[in-house]
Amino acid sequence: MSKVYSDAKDALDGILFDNMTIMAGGFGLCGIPENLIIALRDSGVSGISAISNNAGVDDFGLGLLLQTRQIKKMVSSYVGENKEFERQYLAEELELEFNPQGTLAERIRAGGAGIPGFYTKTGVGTLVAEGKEHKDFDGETYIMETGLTADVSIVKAWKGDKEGNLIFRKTARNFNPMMATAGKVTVAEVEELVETGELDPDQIHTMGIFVQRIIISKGLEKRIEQLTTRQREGA
Amino acid sequence: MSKVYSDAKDALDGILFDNMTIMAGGFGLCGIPENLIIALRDSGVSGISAISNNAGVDDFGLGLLLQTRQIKKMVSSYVGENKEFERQYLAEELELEFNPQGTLAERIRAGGAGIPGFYTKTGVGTLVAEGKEHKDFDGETYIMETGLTADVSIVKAWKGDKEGNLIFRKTARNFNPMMATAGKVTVAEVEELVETGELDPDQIHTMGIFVQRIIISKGLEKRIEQLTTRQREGA
Amino acid sequence: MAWTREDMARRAAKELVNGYYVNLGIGIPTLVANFIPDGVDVTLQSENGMLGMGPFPYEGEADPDLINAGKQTITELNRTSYFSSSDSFGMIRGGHIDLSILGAMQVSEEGDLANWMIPGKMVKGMGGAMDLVAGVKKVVVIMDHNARDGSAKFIKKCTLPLTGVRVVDMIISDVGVFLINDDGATLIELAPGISIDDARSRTEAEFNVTKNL
Amino acid sequence: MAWTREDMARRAAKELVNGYYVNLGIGIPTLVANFIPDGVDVTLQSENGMLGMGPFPYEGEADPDLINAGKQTITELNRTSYFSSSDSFGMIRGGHIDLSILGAMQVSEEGDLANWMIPGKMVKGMGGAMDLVAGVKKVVVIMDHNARDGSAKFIKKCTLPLTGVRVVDMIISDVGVFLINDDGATLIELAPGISIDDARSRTEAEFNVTKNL
Repeated sequence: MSKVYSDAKDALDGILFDNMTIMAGGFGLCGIPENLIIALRDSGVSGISAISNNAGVDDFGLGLLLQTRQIKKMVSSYVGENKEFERQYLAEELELEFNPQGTLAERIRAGGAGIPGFYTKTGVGTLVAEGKEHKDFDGETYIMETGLTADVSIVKAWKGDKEGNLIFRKTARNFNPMMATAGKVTVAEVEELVETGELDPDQIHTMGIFVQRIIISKGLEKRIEQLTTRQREGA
Repeated sequence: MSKVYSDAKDALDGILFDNMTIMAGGFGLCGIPENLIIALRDSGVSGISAISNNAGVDDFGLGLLLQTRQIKKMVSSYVGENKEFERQYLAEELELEFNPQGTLAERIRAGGAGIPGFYTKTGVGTLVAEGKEHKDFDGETYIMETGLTADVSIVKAWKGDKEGNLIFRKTARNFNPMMATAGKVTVAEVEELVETGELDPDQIHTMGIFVQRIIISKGLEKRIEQLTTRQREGA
Repeated sequence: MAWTREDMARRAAKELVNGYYVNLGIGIPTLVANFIPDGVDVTLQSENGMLGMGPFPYEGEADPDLINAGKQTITELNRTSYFSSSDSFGMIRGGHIDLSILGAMQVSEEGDLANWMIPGKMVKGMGGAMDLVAGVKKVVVIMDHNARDGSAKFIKKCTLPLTGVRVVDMIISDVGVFLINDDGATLIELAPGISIDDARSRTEAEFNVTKNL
Repeated sequence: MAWTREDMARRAAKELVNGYYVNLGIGIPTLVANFIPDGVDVTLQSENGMLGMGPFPYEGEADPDLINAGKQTITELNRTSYFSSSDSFGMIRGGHIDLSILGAMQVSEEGDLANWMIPGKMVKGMGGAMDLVAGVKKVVVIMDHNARDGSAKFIKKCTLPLTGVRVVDMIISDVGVFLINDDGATLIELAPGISIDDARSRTEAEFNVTKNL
């Protein structure tokens, strides 16, 4: 009963269906499951509700699934980098639910941790609070937000072992660990797959219990969205 | 403005007051801030409300503060190992609030993360649910639990650096990371204090932002509550 | 010839499925680890913050930083990972643990469980039991079928304070095995030397009996 | 002789206190990092999961796994730690960040902030702005005092959809510095060449003026 699959297509086999909810890790193009997104596009599954902090760019990341109109709805905090997204949204071909970034992160964590609702100050008095339950604690007003889960979560890690234990690298961690906990099935792609026992047990970010399928990333592009550099002094 | 203090007494100076709330990390006697508990006892501060999963044993851990009657109230999930506790409780000298262990852990996490309330299935239909708000989500009933914070949190880590970044070891992690986030002031004792930069930034369990004061543990006893071993085969 | 504690633990071990993540309570449930069937690989969770619990350490090798939820010294395995209590109970509450095996003072015919408190006695606390029964996918109780005074523990309605409502899926006692679901309780196996009538006389709860028993 | 963007950033940098944990928004707030006073050591948080943000990398050394919340490539420092988005916003929502400096489209005299949405235009999203203004202890806005069409941005009541209610503690604009608290808004500093009358004529909000200005 190995969790290790041969490639992204193989790893998504049998778990996709039209009108499903999918969580996809990453912040901008940093730490996105590149192989799994492409396999998702190639599967042709349609009507996806996608929960992801951003929507990729036109020709990369979740933008690939917007090009093919496979996404029906996005739940995101920021989608500014995607022209095709803008076109589909303005043409009302795409539903969009904006969540404050921290609320989105916490909703996903809550979903994975069996918490159906929680209260937050974020968004009180704004459009985000409309229609939500308000409650006072110690004289301050908070709104209730609900937990989120997905039929499938796709995440990207740096290293993984055959039990599905994962370690992320630098800011490529972002939404990936919570999403791994909130998928009914979680599929991970990793840059390096090691034997069980090679990862330090004190240093595992995502425990294998949350990961049902794992593959090695192939041909990762790791595209940089905004290359910013400085010149060496005296250079 | 160094966070490093010379010893436990020094590290608690100026932040203690009667009738304060203190969180103390550890599970049983595993991962408890031994030095800070002793310094807390020696400070003579009284009327403490202590939030800690357990209450130590008669002559070790929080048991030391029970001996001296410095604790007014305990919020815990299990206190079975402490005779003095039992005596004071039955004599109504001590208040006790039992929380399910997972609810306690989540209340502390919530307190540190600015979440004043959340819903959980745990305890529905039991004594724990009495007087609490009930709410249905998707046809299931949940109860609301509130976030917890403390005037001071005392935690124990394995390694720390001078910025207050902490790494825990094995099951000595337990309640320590959440408590570090939920203290208005958090004081950490560590087995080894290293220079900033020596800890791997991907592997820090508690970020320095949560730790205001740090000391090196001296003379740690690390008492084992239940030594269980097996014999080598053929030995 | 009713089942012994070991027999009950051995029977409970048959509920383990390859790949399962399992939490074992203190007492008889701990013994289940000794009877894991060949070819079945399960990962044991300890709610104080560990997945992949190994056996007790060899003498002289106990590590005070490595204990289980019963505060016993244990060891780690290749697959082991450690995490905080909030992550641990996120795992439990979020329904990621497949099976929890624990003890009971009383179980009702609807699956209510009482296992943490006897009014009038000093209460030690519920520890993680309420979280486990609320969150884990399948809850199996191992218990002596009757109390020391002979009174029934599998009853119509619990009289002791509850740990959870409608949470128990299976009881394994010295008498046999009972399934509990929305249709009520069903006796599905008998210990050797125990008759259906024995089971009825020692039980207050209503239960059906599976065919061919 | 009103303040330039650099002047505003330099003035904002005076709000940095030794030991502070600070989150800088995109745009002019990012420039504040260039003006941190000598002897003041602050740690910059990036809400995508990093404490201890370093400067841009040297050419050829950018790491795609290391970006800030503006998606720019950056570097790490000795003190750096990485964490998940939920831990990052736990830090923000839980009040652990001392200071957030960010841009604004409108600020009301009670400190309401609008900086994420113009009805009728394509909305990019609020990102982490709502969380930051709700959770961070002190919120400083840096903005041009008037919109391109000359209209006031510091007004009685925001007309654009809000990011947060009563969240702004200070405005630094090309005109000067305004404090906002329960007593209302107070002009506490003027940019060179700007008179109190200039400030009033360019502002719709009511504000007091501090003594000796």
